[in-house]
Amino acid sequence: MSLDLLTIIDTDGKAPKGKDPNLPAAELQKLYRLMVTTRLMDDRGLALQRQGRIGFYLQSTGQEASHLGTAYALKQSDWLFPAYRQPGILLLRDVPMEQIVCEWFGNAGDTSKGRQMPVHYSFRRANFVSISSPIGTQLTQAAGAGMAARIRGDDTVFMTYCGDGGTSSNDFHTGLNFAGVYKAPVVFVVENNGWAISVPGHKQTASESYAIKAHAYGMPGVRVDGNDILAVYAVTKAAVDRARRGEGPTLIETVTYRIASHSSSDDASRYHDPEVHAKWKKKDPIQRFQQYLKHKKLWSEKFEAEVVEAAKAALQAAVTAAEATPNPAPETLFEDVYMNQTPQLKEQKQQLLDLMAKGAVGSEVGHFPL
Amino acid sequence: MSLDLLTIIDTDGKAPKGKDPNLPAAELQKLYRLMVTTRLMDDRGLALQRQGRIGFYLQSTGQEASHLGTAYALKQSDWLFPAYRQPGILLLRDVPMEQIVCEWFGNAGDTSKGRQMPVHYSFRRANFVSISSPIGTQLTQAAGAGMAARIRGDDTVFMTYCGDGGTSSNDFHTGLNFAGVYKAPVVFVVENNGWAISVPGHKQTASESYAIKAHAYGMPGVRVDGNDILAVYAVTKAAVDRARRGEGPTLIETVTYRIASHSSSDDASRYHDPEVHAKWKKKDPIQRFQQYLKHKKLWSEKFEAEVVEAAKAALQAAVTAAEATPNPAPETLFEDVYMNQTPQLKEQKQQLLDLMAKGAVGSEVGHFPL
Amino acid sequence: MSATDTKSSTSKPGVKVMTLIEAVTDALRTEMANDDRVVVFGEDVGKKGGVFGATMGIQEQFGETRCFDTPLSECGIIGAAVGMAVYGMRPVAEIQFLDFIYPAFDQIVSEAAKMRYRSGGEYTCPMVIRSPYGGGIRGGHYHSQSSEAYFCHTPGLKVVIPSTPADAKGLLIAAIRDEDPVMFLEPKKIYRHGKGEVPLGEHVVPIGKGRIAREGTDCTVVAYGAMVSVCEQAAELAAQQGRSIEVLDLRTLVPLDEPMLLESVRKTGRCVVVYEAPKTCGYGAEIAAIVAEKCIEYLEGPVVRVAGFDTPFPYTLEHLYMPDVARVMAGIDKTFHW
Amino acid sequence: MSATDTKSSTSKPGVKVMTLIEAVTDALRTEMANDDRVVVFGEDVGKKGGVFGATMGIQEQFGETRCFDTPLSECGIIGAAVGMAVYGMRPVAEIQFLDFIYPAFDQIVSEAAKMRYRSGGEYTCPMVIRSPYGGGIRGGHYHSQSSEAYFCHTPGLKVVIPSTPADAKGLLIAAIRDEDPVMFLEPKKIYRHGKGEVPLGEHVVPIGKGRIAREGTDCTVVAYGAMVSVCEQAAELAAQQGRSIEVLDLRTLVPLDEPMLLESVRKTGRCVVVYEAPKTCGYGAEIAAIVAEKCIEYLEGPVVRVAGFDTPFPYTLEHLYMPDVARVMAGIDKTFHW
Ligand SMILES: Cc1ncc(C[n+]2csc(CCOP(=O)(O)OP(=O)(O)O)c2C)c(N)n1
Ligand SMILES: Cc1ncc(C[n+]2csc(CCOP(=O)(O)OP(=O)(O)O)c2C)c(N)n1
Ligand SMILES: [Mg+2]
Ligand SMILES: [Mg+2]
Repeated sequence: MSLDLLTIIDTDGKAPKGKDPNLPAAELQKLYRLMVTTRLMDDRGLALQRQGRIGFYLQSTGQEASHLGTAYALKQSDWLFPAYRQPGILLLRDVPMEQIVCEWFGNAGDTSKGRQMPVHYSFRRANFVSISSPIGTQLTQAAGAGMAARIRGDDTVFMTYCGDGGTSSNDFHTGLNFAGVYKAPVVFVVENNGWAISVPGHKQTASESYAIKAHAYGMPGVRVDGNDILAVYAVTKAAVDRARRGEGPTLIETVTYRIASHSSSDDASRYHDPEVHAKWKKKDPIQRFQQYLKHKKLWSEKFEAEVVEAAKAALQAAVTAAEATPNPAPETLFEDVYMNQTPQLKEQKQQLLDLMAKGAVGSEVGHFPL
Repeated sequence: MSLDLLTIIDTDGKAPKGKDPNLPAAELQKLYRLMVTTRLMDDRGLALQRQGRIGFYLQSTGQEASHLGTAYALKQSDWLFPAYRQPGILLLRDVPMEQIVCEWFGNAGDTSKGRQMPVHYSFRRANFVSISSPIGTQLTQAAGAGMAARIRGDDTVFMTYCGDGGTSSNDFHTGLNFAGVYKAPVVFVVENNGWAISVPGHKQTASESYAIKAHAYGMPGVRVDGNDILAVYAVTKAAVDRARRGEGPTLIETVTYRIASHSSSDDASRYHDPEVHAKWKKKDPIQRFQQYLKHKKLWSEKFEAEVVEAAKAALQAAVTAAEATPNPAPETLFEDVYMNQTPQLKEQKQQLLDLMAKGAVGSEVGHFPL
Repeated sequence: MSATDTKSSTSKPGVKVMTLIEAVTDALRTEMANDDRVVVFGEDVGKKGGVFGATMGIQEQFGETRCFDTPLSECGIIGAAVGMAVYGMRPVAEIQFLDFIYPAFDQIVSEAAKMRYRSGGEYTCPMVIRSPYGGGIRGGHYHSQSSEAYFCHTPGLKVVIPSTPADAKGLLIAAIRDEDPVMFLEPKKIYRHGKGEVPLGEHVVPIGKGRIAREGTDCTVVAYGAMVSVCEQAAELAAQQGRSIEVLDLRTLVPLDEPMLLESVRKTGRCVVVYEAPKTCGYGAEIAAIVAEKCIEYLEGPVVRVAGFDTPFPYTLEHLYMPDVARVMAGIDKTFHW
Repeated sequence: MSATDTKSSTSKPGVKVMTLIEAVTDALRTEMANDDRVVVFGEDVGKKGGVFGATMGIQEQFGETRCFDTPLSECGIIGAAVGMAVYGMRPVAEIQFLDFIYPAFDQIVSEAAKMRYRSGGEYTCPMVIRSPYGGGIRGGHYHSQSSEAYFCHTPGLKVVIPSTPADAKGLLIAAIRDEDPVMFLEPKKIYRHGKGEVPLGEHVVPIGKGRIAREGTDCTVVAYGAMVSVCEQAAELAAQQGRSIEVLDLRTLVPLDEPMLLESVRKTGRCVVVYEAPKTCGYGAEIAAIVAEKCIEYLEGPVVRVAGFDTPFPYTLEHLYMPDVARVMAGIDKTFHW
């Protein structure tokens, strides 16, 4: 098991023969489009939050290669147990922009019916399992789903994500241990972006890397340059194939950096080191990949303009549509607790509706976080 | 970091020069006495359970070298956060046999006032922290105590134990991670006895060893022959010194075997492999150490007889005294929930006492486990 | 798999007399044969057949892929079950003792209970968590607790507790067929206390319906699990003193069979609720609160709780900690003289 | 350390007007200066000063050994706190949101709560777990929950919830000086809602004593945390309609100030209890049960609960989920017309 950092695209955008996965031109451009669209989607999300039009937002800025490169190695039929910082995967899996934006507004168009804060997506049609806030829980669930697929003889592969902070969770230990014992077809991706909100990596663990934690579970661990989408894709493809062959799980550490603040509630300037920050800004994964495309003659000003145009248009249309969509109806509060509403829930629903019929109901609500 | 199995005493009882820690004769004989007394104490405990005189018992048979060799490397002022299979440590720390046996009976002489099942000892006088049944919780507590000692500048070292099954617990991950990050003066001992009740090691984890899990926390991991008390002592002494020097925690895996059933409630014949079992019976740690003492002319039939005699006499006296000791008084039920009894507890106590004064109170109780 | 959709009720292809724990095993066998999505796992459930023997013989019958041992991690047992359920299986996870479920508490309350709601119904968790609970076997501090209230206070979970062999089978089968996560808590004290007739094969007792264990007119005593028989004994004794006690066996704590409760209390005008758990914020508080909110005008006396004390569970003095006939009698008496 | 033994009550070396969260910070500063066994730690409590700012400036003032960030593990935060407390420190652990406390549930209920009892008093856990809880900040599903009932049902824990800046400081200092583990739950909705006078320096509000927030004669409304001000508003409105409402602010849920509760209900003859948590098995059920057991003869109407619904916490419709003035008014009304 090698723990050196795997890289393919060098700083001036060249990929050495032999190492270059040689993806078809159309695929390369598609990946570039996804990265740019993801970046613009994050910009728009934060802007909407700043304008007070949505309550919260969390960006993946700087980590587009990390999550798109990994998810791109899957088949559409494979499943994702994501964390909250992989929005590009929704675009990769053709989720309509309007549905994504409706989730930000938590309106009637939100597949989750406005029950979670923004960016906690659930898209069954995309085999994208509902995101929860508690850190790490998805890791053990992915192991369990992988165990189930093995029991059934399905050839589904499961990919699950967490951050460097997530490696300290109970479920990191449990999920990887179970996956190892049952040889579950799971790829565990640790997006090491240097921070868990304000806590830096060296306060998260004393281990020399996150990938090395794979040792503890008898599975291979790989460290890859998380800002090099081709390297990320290459190592993940190998892990996915291995899982599909029934050889068990892999832990991949994508070494990247959180360029933005943790979320719209955070101000990283309180704790970020400006120098480190500047260094990483230079390593922007989109710029890096753009260089590579230039060498391949697959990038032009015109192409760039078209990509940005299309993305902005899609976002604008989605925001317009989302803002025209009403909130979920009050009675939806009582749906989906159980498949069938209990008598108790029916009674509580009736009490609320009766009271609303009588007049003003509703407590005033502050902002997140106060 | 070496992961080969460290051994000192070879199968015919010889310890190669240079490797032999050369403990003083009196110390060697003391260790032997402790091992034999621990074995006899376990035999007596199980016998009392079989006779229905106590409700439960759990033996450490075959693991005497593992827990005595590790704890012997500590100073009396160092603290223990034990699991439930290290009874010899109580003898090493001069806990009176009568207090140990009173705990089995859960009577008024039990330091825990009859609140826990047998073998869940608490002896503050011996810096032996209260044992709880939930697997693993002591590991994180030991890390916390170590952090506290560092904050205060104390030179206390903390030793904590779990079994191979315990390495799958949330607290194994958390305790080792915290100890690593804060360089806590803790020695983590995994007694790998091959089984977690009926679950064998290969179903517990896919990692090549338990010691290797130390990698995940940036601390050294060592594998030692758990049936060789000198080897166990030697590696532990190094780890304890390292911790006291402020260089941080160590994970020690003692490779041993659970010769008896898990507890008085279990019947290992349902799942043990007779051949493996026989192989390990030959590796008995007491026999092994006895051979070594013979070579050093420190063992004789007479010495053996005296040791066994003394142990049996002490046990007999303790059992007699314990059986003459009454149960805790009913009102003790309501003590130690908080430092000061709440009005609610006082009211509940009064209700019980009033009812008892009126006549028969008390539900019949079955056996563990039914 | 059609088998799991049929919401059939009891059909009698003969009955067999068995203990409560044998009925649990029978239910597992029945549903595993019925539905190949059902898998059973936990610590020591394989070769050993569970520390109480509830899965005895299951691995031999259905093989290691349908019934298997896990590493020592409740977090893993439940977390994996959630993933399996989301993927389409019907996991039945065993937690060796309810006292040891806490490492999995996050996966239960944050994940299993909320999956359907938080995903707008896109993902669901049809799974059963089986666990022996309660006192009465000299298990002391950590092998005796009754923490059902934690789960009853968690929307998204159903909580079921049988008190007879027939109900154990019928309710467990219903739980496995349920589309939502069910906590199936087994009163270990009565695992082998007496036997009862249990229908062979298909037998479903619907979740959400209680049972009148004994009819009476003067006072309603509400119980579940091992406390039901204690209350029945008390009722017998009270009868000799000329008091007619109605004993309710809730069977399902969430969702509660409220009509049964209200009808009984409105009839008797008195209510005692009996539970093993610590008194404060125990499930009995909910029963008392419902009665105080919905039939205050029928009450002829205080709503009395007979429960475990507000202390951790003891070992030696367990027989004093557990509510017994004498304490239930005293509770009943209090509803008459106060 | 004598400072920690003195059970002194309020002494007034001047007061300062501050918010509830500023009072929390002031309490931490005061006790850290008072007692060097007090250490403060948790996720992001150091340089960032906590996600809400409760520990702002503490690390600068007391250094990294007294106030430090931890890895992302609640299990570790609480487990380490237990070890520290057992060893003789006074840890004050912050859990970033109460919704995220479950990975530590085992260390809280199996260890911290039971250490004193199971060791016969040999080892104790004087520690405080601080955590923002409750709705009202658009935190949705996982940043809004009120799970106080889980802890109230766990013998060995004390549960404290302030509703004013002065109480936040005085109760937190009392909690840090307490010899047992205290859950100190901070109603995040009112962290910055209005300010109040807070005594500077030494200020202790005893655990176990409630507060009559508003005197009244016709109906008792029981609340705590952010619901107190909602109930006060309702009481004001009711007054205009000619009803005199007494509002009780419990301040301590365990151990409850039962005399205050009983005296008030015996005076008014009516009782409404208001809480944000899901209704079933919430802390309000305990209040209702106590009233139904101990002052049934004084009741002139049903004991009414106004609570969160039995659903997980929503995001968009939060304003309908949280009990508000209209629902409290309806609850009060129910105790008069039923
Ligand atoms: C169990 C739990 N504890 C705390 C939090 C609050 N929290 C949200 S994100 C976060 C940091 C996560 O860091 P990391 O895992 O590195 O992911 P990143 O945000 O860097 O992508 C924390 C502490 C949470 N969501 N869940
Ligand atoms: C959290 C938890 N789950 C389950 C149990 C039941 N249990 C008691 S001992 C044991 C096996 C422990 O095996 P190991 O850690 O290897 O220690 P050993 O008994 O072999 O010394 C189990 C499953 C428990 N005590 N705690
Ligand atoms: Mg991170
Ligand atoms: Mg073992």
